[in-house]
Amino acid sequence: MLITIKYFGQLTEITHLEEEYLDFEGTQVSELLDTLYRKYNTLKTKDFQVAQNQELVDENTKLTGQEIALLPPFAGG
Amino acid sequence: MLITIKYFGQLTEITHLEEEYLDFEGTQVSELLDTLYRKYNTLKTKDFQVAQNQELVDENTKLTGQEIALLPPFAGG
Amino acid sequence: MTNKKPKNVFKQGAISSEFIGESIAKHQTKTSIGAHNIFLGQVRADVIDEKTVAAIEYTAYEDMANTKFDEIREAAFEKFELTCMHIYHSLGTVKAGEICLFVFVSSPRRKVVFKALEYIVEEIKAKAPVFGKEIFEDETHQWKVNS
Amino acid sequence: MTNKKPKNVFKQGAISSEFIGESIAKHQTKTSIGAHNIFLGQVRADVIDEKTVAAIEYTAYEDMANTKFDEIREAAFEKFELTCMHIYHSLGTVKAGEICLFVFVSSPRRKVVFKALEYIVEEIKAKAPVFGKEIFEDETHQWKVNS
Repeated sequence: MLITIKYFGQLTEITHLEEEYLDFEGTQVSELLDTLYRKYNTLKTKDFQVAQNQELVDENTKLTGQEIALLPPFAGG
Repeated sequence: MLITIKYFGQLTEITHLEEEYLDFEGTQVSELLDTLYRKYNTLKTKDFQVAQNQELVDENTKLTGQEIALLPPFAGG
Repeated sequence: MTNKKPKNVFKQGAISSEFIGESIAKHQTKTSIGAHNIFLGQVRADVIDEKTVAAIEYTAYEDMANTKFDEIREAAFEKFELTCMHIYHSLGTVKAGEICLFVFVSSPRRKVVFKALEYIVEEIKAKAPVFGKEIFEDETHQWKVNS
Repeated sequence: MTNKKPKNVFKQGAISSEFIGESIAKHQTKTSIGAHNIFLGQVRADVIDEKTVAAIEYTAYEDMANTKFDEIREAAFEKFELTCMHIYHSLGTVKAGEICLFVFVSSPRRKVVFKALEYIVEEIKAKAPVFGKEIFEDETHQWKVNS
């Protein structure tokens, strides 16, 4: 499954990119996160939520999504 | 005691003036009102509050005031 | 009642959108402010017995009203952590669709501005001796009462 | 999520006081409105460890944010009797003292506008994926978190 992964705010200071594509075989959001934690050392220490196709999901959610976004704390307004 | 009496809003449609002076011997607000009710027939049927020197008072208040105002319901804003 | 002369809250005629915009612009030098909340009262073209309100003609017991506005302002500053507060009310004719009341509060943080603004507007409605004559399109009128 | 593309809430840079004034002016033809309530978020020159915030640089997950703003708008129209509602949020750099959020609600009657506006602002703070980088005067930065 080809997944687009988007990073926002302070997370981009860890990933040094805002978007990447990953051909991923796992079935759960948590598996994808494990892969990303291996790729980006300090990512695990950061506070963020995950959105799948623009809806917030928890780690145990099934991966269905073409688009996964890692969202640090909101600061609108 | 020389009292200035001020009328506002719809009350001016009864009194046909906004201000008048009265040399008055009574001691209570209620006595002054009785005098005004005799002068203006329909005044008694109207809803209003009385301010003495710009503070709302009730009918039993002692007249101390140089300035009495008859205030119909407020409609600010 | 204090001895100092209270600020005059009244403006002749409607309060223009340009005036409101300029008031907002003036606060951009106050960089401790994080949140503004603005209330605007607008004259409604209410239809009553098939007649439409074209304008409201405002009058006031001006001295007492300015004193009351001052008391409301002082009480709000005591109750709420506000950086600044402005109140303007129209006198004279304000047409339907035009603005007759402009209340503006500012604070470092947002939570307080909502409570402060509602408090001030309700106090004005209840305590300021301001009177409104609703003029219909056929030039008859009735007297407005706050609800 | 509906299929219709949500309205774009974002504007590049600060929201100007002229824009706000013009928005107010546009409502003067809507003569069923009796009360407007406006919230403005302004960037604070906070001092943190002796360094002063000079600006906030806003980024957002724009598609998701616009969808969320749309859901917030729909929910507010269901909860409250509103005539109209407008939301604008800045993207990019907004200097201290400038406005980054403009929420505007209007209703025939005043009581509802206070509740509606507070509801909408709190929902935006909690649900819109918008991120803010506080830039200090010495060009270092920290990431803002809503409280």
